[in-house]
Amino acid sequence: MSATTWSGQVPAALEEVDLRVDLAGMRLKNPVMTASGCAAAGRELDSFFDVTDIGAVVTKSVMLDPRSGNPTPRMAETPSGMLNSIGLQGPGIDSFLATDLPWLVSRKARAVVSIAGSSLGEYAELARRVGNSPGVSAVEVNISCPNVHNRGLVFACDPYQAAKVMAAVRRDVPRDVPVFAKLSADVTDLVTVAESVMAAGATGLAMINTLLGLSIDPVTLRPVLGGVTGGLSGPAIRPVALRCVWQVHQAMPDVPIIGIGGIRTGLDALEFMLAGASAVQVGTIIFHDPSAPIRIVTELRAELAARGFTSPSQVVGLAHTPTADSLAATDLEGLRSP
Amino acid sequence: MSATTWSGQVPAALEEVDLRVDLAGMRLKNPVMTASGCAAAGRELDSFFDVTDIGAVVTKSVMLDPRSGNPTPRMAETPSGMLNSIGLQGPGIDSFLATDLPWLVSRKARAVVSIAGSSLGEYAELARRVGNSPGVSAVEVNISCPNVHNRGLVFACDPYQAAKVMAAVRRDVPRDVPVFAKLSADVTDLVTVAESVMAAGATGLAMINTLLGLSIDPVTLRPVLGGVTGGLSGPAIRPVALRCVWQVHQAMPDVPIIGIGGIRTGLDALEFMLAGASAVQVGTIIFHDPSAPIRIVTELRAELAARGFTSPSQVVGLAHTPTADSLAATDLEGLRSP
Amino acid sequence: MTTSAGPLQQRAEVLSLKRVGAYHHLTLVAPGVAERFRPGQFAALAVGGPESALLLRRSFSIYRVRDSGTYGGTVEIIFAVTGKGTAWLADLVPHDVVDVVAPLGRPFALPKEAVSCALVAGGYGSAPMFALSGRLLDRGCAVHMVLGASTESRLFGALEARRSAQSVIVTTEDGSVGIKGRVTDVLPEVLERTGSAVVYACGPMGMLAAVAQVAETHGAWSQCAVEEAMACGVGVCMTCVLPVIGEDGRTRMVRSCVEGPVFRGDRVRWSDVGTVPEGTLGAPSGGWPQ
Amino acid sequence: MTTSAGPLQQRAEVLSLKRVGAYHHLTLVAPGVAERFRPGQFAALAVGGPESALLLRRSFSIYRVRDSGTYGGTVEIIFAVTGKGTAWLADLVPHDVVDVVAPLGRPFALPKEAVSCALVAGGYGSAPMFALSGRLLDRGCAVHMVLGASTESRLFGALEARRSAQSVIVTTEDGSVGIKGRVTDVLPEVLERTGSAVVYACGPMGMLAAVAQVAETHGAWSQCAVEEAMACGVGVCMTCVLPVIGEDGRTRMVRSCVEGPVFRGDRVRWSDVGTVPEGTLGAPSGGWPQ
Ligand SMILES: Cc1cc2nc3c(=O)[nH]c(=O)nc-3n(C[C@H](O)[C@H](O)[C@H](O)COP(=O)(O)OP(=O)(O)OC[C@H]3O[C@@H](n4cnc5c(N)ncnc54)[C@H](O)[C@@H]3O)c2cc1C
Ligand SMILES: Cc1cc2nc3c(=O)[nH]c(=O)nc-3n(C[C@H](O)[C@H](O)[C@H](O)COP(=O)(O)OP(=O)(O)OC[C@H]3O[C@@H](n4cnc5c(N)ncnc54)[C@H](O)[C@@H]3O)c2cc1C
Ligand SMILES: Cc1cc2nc3c(=O)[nH]c(=O)nc-3n(C[C@H](O)[C@H](O)[C@H](O)COP(=O)(O)O)c2cc1C
Ligand SMILES: Cc1cc2nc3c(=O)[nH]c(=O)nc-3n(C[C@H](O)[C@H](O)[C@H](O)COP(=O)(O)O)c2cc1C
Ligand code: FES
Ligand code: FES
Repeated sequence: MSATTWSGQVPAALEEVDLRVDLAGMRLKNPVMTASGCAAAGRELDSFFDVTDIGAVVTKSVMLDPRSGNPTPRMAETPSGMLNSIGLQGPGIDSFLATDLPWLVSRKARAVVSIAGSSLGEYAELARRVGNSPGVSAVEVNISCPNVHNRGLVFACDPYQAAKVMAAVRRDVPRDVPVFAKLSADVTDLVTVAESVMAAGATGLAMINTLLGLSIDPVTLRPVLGGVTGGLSGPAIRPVALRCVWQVHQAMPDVPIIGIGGIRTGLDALEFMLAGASAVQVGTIIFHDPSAPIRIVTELRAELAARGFTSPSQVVGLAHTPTADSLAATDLEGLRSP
Repeated sequence: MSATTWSGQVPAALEEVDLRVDLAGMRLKNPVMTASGCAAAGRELDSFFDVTDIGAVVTKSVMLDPRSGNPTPRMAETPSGMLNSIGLQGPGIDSFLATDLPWLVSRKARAVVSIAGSSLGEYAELARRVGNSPGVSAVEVNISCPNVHNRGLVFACDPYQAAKVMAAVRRDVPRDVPVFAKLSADVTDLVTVAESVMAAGATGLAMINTLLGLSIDPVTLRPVLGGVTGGLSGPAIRPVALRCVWQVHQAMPDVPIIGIGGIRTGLDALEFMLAGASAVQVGTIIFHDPSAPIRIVTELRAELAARGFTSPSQVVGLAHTPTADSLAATDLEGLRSP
Repeated sequence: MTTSAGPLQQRAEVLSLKRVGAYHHLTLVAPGVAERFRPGQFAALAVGGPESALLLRRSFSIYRVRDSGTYGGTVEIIFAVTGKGTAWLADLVPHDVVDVVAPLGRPFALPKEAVSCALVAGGYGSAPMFALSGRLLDRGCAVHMVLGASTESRLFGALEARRSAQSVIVTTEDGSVGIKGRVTDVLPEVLERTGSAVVYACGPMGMLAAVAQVAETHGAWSQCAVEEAMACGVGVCMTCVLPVIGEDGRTRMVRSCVEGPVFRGDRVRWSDVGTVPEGTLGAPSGGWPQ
Repeated sequence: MTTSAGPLQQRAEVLSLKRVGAYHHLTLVAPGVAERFRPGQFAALAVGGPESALLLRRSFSIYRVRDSGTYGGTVEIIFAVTGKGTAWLADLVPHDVVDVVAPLGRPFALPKEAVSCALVAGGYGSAPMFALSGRLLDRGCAVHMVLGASTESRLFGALEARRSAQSVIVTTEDGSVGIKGRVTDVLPEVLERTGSAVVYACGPMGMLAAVAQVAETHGAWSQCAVEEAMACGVGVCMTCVLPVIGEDGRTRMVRSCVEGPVFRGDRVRWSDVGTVPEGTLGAPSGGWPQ
């Protein structure tokens, strides 16, 4: 058992660490993926690292029709984070399936396709189109984008609406393709939303999406973003994202979780896995460091090895076990960063 | 009208700026206060600046009985922020009224007393005791502390419970003492909570409290904080806090709002006022810079003057008016920081 | 797969940082960039140091590259201090290290024939023009420069321009040096005098719009390097878009980091920048905001 | 009201930064600190530079102060690199500026009579001991030092100790220098030999607990400087607490930044640090965590 390995405290050799993971039936080279909207469809990042060397590429949420997105400015830098209001600009599903997906498939990259709809019907239609396309490893359902110019509650904020989306999508995606619901932290009771989408047929959860935020321009004295409010991402939100993963894993220890939010280093990725994530996604930090995903793979391997772990599966949820607690921290001083 | 002043764009002289504000009937020297829990009861900060030179000192939330708080570690640094799980350590209301409050009164500082209870009865009792103490300028009701070891929903997360607290407090505080409800951003629908506490008799709103977060220790592999989860504060959360002020001011433009969350500079304070706050509180940044509150007063004066404003009241909510938008940003390049 | 033509990411040592009027001239040791570089491309620098709260890279036109020499390959930029990131850059000292990604973006398109060209720049917008004029001269083109700024200290490269061009006109808005006025005040005359077939421009959005207009009136092609706020600089985030008319006549919100920063002046819907004009691919009906 | 006895906040210039074994010795120009300083107090330094994502100050025992001289007043600290903030400090160069608040906290209490004192330190915990020994010697006390560390490079000030004390014993856990073992292995013998009435200690929590125990056994007072994680360092945040028994016999969670860092060893509930022991003022019944 992992806790034993850990308390043994014999660092493993880097080669001993086998980073492969089984995520809800998906076999991945390693648990590090790109986050939706932060890697387009993988192609641009391929000049910084080999996109087949990471766990998966999660593509920018695609909608049924082409979409122009919001007016600019679409970004504002904030302390250790940024706001964005892209407004889901994209080519629409036809162009995506004709161009973007085939490129990923031809590169033999793992493709997780993120879909976003503005009605149940759209989600169902997208699920059908994507689910039946060869080369799709999994579907991620973006029910939580706060940027879209739809002043109603977003699906993710209502357990009932969220479940209806998931049920509609699940119905139209082949059984062997996992479906992940991507949750928003901007809710009073995340666990209820999580339970409700799982009950509706989700294979697992991806969390979190951006937090709703705002920034004001000191010159115009108006909101910076063309879309007024925007989504906050980056290291600033990491503690909130970790808390969400912790809470949901605590409530539903068997549900596969993909941890997302401000991951910058392999140590950050490890923290998410300890809190209960089986895999992670790297988002905003790609803008700071376009080779971050592959760097994080390397760093995660080193962090695991230093602690005597040989597989990511050994650490998933470990922070919830009191066993780890009983270790005398003094023996481990060497592990303190840097 | 303020927008005219602004579009005139004649910078004002520093002496022309009159920082006094009327906050729900409270006359303050300036709109800058300390945030509850970040300034104790003012005494320690008095060696860094004269506490009578800021708008008000908001005291650490006091409970009925003395309270030990949570075990240590009680803090974790996070990117541009920190987590705390103090657990409302405090001396209890008797000692507070016998020692802390009289010191503030004797210094002639403006005292806003923050109260926290674990039941309606406790809130009512605290309201009675505090409301009848001479020298209390206002009462702030902390209904949103996520640290307390009470696994139920906190009051602030339920519009109905929040309103009941406010009604109980309002009943027992003299009419001429304003009562502010301090809200949490960890809710699906902040405006509903805000409306509900206002309907229950609050004079105004203070927002936001910390966001619920978590951090994991890379050595013990367990949550860092003795209280497991903690409250996230500091510049990291500023965009979320600004969004909350914006949303609530948009929905209820006449409600006095105190803006709180990651304020570091006079420009940050100005942003909150533009979004709709009539005053601001300075919290975590005090730990970085114990003289921050007075520095922010000075900086706010300069920011107002540079934009041709002579009173804080001219900017409250200004970012919501399309007027400011029509200004040609190019004429104002000189105002871009630094 | 990493291609040898793509951008490089590296931790580059500061070789020198000098003041030039109101600007700073930064030289970084960045081997490999020169070999890939074409004029009009930019570099994206991480700012704020290892514990920085500033997450996003800052983009700057590449002024000059050298492919070897005493210090290995170098890349040079010219920048103005306008905020926190550039303030941090201005405090660098030799041997400090900056993470840089370069070269990025589409360069200026070069004419196939040896035609006459007008290079028009505002402020630090002249930075990319010298490398460009070098390539144009190599191809036998005639180069005519028009450099403008609000005031003398914000003019960059006026001396260097004399070595790089057949003719140079300088304008300042306050008349502190050269002709009092804007580049577009003198551009029509330049185009007529030189018969330039192509106008290259770099500077503020308003200037680019006006230059594109003048070029069009005079039947010249224009190539404009725009400056839109960029979160990633490498094409993955969609923050840096502006409305551009495609070959098919359709307006699209196009990424200025990878499909620009250089655009054909007649393709950009200058007066609609900051909006999503009606009829744009995927726009809500009526455009956005209304 | 700003009092002349209180701490000062100032932007202090780096005068020098030197390596000393595994540690760094930082000297800052900070006029006014020396006049206020008493041994055992600490300084809180802002870290990471102007765009820092590191919000909290780092605390360090004050090693030495000078009230004037060529550079105006200075304050000196000795630190180990253990994380991001100290790594940043270790990269400072002369003329860099650091925001510092000092002096903070309660100093070591000095004996009224000229008694014999034992000063016990682990690792960089010896930093505050030299200023202390100076004051004790001034009062006619005899000073005996015991300095311990895991290994030689982590021993600070062994040479200086010889000039500052009547006797010095060094211990290292690996035996690389001095006696192989821990300070508490030799302390009983030192107390017996010197008849010390007071034991002063600074070092890791475990060492302090053990030293306080030895002192008590030998009927000596102990004064222990603790090191708890501090968010504010000035008494306003309540992060730095530990369970301490008051005059009234009641345990309270007490702030180590303003009511410490120096505590009477017999007052601190060493084995309960990190918990809220049952019976603590305001504790839930059964203590916390259970
Ligand atoms: C392709 C391109 C080429 C450029 N070339 C040059 C050059 O050669 N010399 C030069 O001085 N400047 C150039 N700029 C502008 C330069 O990127 C900004 O001045 C710089 O990013 C400001 O950063 P800051 O931290 O000082 O300002 P802040 O206001 O603190 O920046 C906050 C955020 O806004 C962005 N931002 C602010 N101003 C601009 C701007 N004008 N354009 C784009 N993003 C901005 C920043 O990148 C950052 O993400 C160029 C921009 C682009 C996109
Ligand atoms: C009163 C006092 C005196 C001290 N004297 C010295 C000294 O003379 N020399 C010295 O090398 N160190 C001393 N320390 C410890 C020093 O403060 C920490 O080593 C330092 O804060 C670590 O910062 P970091 O950024 O490198 O580590 P990080 O792990 O990145 O710090 C993260 C956070 O944890 C806090 N933290 C981490 N380790 C400690 C620790 N051991 N004690 C308290 N807070 C910690 C930091 O302050 C910061 O807020 C003292 C601490 C206190 C409270
Ligand atoms: C510019 C940008 C665009 C994004 N677009 C999407 C999107 O299309 N679909 C989605 O599910 N999430 C989107 N996100 C959210 C990210 O996938 C991720 O959940 C969030 O940014 C938090 O992770 P991070 O802090 O690592 O970026 C976007 C984020 C950013 C910054
Ligand atoms: C250490 C600490 C203790 C706090 N204690 C309280 C408290 O007792 N009552 C309360 O209403 N808010 C408390 N807060 C929240 C702050 O008042 C403030 O709402 C929050 O920190 C956001 O502002 P900031 O980012 O400026 O700190 C505390 C915050 C911190 C960091
Ligand atoms: S800056 Fe990210 S796509 Fe252009
Ligand atoms: S560190 Fe804030 S009270 Fe001690």
